[in-house]
Amino acid sequence: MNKVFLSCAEAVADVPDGAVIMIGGFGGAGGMPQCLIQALREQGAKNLTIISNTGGLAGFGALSGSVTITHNVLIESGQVRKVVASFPVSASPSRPNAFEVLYRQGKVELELVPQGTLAERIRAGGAGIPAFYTPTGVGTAVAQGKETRVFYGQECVLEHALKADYAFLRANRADTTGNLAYKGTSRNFSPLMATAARVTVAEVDEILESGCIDPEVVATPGIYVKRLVKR
Amino acid sequence: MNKVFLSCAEAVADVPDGAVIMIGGFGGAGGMPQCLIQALREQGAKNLTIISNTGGLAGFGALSGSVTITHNVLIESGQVRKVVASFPVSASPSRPNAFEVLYRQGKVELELVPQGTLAERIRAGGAGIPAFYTPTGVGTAVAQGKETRVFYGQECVLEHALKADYAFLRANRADTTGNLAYKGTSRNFSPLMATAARVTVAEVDEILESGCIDPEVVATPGIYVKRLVKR
Amino acid sequence: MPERLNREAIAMRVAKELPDGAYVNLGIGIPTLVSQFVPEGRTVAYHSENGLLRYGPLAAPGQEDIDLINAGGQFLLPVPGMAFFNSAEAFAMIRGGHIDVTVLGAFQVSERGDLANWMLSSRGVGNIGGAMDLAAGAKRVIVAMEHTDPLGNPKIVRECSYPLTGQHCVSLIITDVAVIEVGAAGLRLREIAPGWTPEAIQEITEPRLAVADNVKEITL
Amino acid sequence: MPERLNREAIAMRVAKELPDGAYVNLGIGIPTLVSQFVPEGRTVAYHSENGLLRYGPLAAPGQEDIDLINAGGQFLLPVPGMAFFNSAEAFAMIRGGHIDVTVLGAFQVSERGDLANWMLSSRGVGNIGGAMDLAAGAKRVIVAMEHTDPLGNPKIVRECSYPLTGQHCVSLIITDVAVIEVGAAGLRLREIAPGWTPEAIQEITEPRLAVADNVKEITL
Repeated sequence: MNKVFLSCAEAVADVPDGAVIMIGGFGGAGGMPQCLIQALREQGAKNLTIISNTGGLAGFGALSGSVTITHNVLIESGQVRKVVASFPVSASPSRPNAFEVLYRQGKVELELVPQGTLAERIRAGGAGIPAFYTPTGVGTAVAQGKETRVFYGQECVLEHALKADYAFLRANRADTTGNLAYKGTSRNFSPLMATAARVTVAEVDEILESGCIDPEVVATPGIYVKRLVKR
Repeated sequence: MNKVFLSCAEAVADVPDGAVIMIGGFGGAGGMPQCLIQALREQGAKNLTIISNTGGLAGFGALSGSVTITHNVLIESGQVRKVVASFPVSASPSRPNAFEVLYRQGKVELELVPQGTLAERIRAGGAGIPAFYTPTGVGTAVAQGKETRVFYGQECVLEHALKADYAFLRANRADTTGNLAYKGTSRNFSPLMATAARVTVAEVDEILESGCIDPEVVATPGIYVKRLVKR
Repeated sequence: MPERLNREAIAMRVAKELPDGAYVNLGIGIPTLVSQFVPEGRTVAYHSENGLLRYGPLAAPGQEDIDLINAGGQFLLPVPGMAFFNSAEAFAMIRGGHIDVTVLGAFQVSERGDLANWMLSSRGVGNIGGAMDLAAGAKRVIVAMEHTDPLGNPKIVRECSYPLTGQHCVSLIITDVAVIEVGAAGLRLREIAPGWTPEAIQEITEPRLAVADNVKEITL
Repeated sequence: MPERLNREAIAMRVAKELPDGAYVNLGIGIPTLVSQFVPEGRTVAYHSENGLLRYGPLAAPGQEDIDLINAGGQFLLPVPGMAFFNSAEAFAMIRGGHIDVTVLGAFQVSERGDLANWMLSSRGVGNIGGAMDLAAGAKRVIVAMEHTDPLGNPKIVRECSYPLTGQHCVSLIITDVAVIEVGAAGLRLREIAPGWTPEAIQEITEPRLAVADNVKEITL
């Protein structure tokens, strides 16, 4: 059961038009699967749904002088039909990202989700929990049209699990069984997305022999990872 | 904000009669807060509700010749009114544990919960999720009287969060900010229970200076831990 | 009556059902024996619901570590590629459909694949442990058991009389005399132990068994 | 008109609200400035919703590490006692009521403590990020903002006209001219900036302010 792919191109080759893809990372360079995204841009699949914390930002958390490739490039190229995110647009209205421009033109849809609800819905998708109640968002636009219910005196809204065809992640290192370890704040959504996709693809700095990651540090056990590629 | 207590007796001194207490560990020696349990037995609080994987077993996962103190001793001493567990009785009917004996006498109540539902209900309690749907247990005794609902063609049962007044855990090591690290399979329920109790008390092998646990290995961040005691 | 397979032989037959690369959870009893019989050339990763993925063989006396046990409380040896996690994560793997196969013991299995394995009605109280989660969540549930109970009563029944662990969850039943598939149309006898006939197996089975065209002898 | 406090001064006043040992999440903008003004002798642990508990000051140019940022995308320095975790865990801390105080910016706050801080209606699309979770989950929500918008309109209003972040969630409003408590009976003016009168503050505040008996000057 070899999980190691030799190139990002090979690892994303079978992504079909219409696929639902989770993309890890918080927004900036840390945790962003830049090589897989670039490969998917070149591969050209269309009508994609992207589930990610942001709608694709260019300069978030960027080192000065560096360029981070994010799903922004997939939106620019017109490959994306729908975005599910908590932070879809740039912080500054005067510098709209590709998502905002296309959204205003009606060329891309948005499902806006509070960040904690987004994380929990992805976790639920991976954990076989079809739906849960949360107090987040009650009385706001994100609860419109959703079922609400009072528990212990607190009004809550019913939220449903999110799943995907693919998850693209960046981790710090992997072993050949697919175990992943992350670094610092670059963990964020990736371990959750790894559980919620049919095919999880991890772009990593190093692929080590089985047993070279401390079993206490593994944040994504190999059961969730189908493909590994060294960036 | 000193979290370090000098003795288990001091760390459990304020447990009132009627308290709801989560007890970590899977059943045997690993992860079982043996010193805190012993201290609670001596402290004498009554009418307790114990939430734990088992109903208190004596010899589970025991090294030959060793004795493991479990909440079995609190049940024997009549301090427990109710047990919430997935594995309440001994594997062998011919050697009933204290729980089974008292249960047959009507002296202790049982809420029997599938193990994964127990873990998820405790996690939900700590994560502010009041209730969730799960396919586990549908059509069985544990779903009786509970609301069910079909999601994506699969019947699911609504389960509610569990919370507690205290959580008693054993971890491998702590730092003075309350960060905890566990060893191997002794992690199990403890990181979940740490999040779901008003007062979490950890019995640890070592208390280190802040910064002496790799931040990637911390499985219970210090925000969840109120009291530390070296065993 | 012809001979029945012993527990090890049942486990050997089960082991052939585990595909290369599968993630597998083994229940207590006969299922625990399965890991030692996996055919050469196949790598199977074992999951234990107390928070462990991949583990080695049982530890011999003197090698035990209280921090490395399986869900049955047995001491294990470490193995490269292990990962540890908490119980919520362990059951997320099960409930989320990430476990390819679970092998469970049973008191009874119904013709619709209902499973009863957590409580003998006579005891009045029992242990569920992870069985209901495994029954509901694993992609494939294989039951490994004796074909009849100690009194000779069928354990494969029309309706379970013992409390259920899960509904319509069992895919395959491997006993000491037969391999039986559970399908939408009911039970189908696929393999029989040496010396047994389909008729003899039907006699100790409550629901009607359809006999597969290519029914064959169990080989190990 | 008398002078207003600058952003740093607002942050200094907010800092006095953070008790020793508190776990605190700071939003983007003025709230981010709060950490540098915590009174001596108090230890506050900061939480960042991208998966971090406890962090040091901002990293200077040349010290940046892409794997150590806050939720605003700023680079941080490490500090002893840090812990890293995933986003579900980060929000379990928030939603589960483990964060003692969050300090957030706002476009508007209503007299019932409704908060609007995620979208200017004119833009038509906006970022929620972690704000709704913090509004619903933190034990105490403090708003730090200018008292009026750039056009001089009150930001403390009877009903928010901008889309809501949360209902009845704000406990305390700290602006460049006042400290105002949100209670069941409405808003209560507790402190005023030097040179200001309760009347002058009422004039730039839409709902009626009750004036505390012991109303006093803001000190930093």
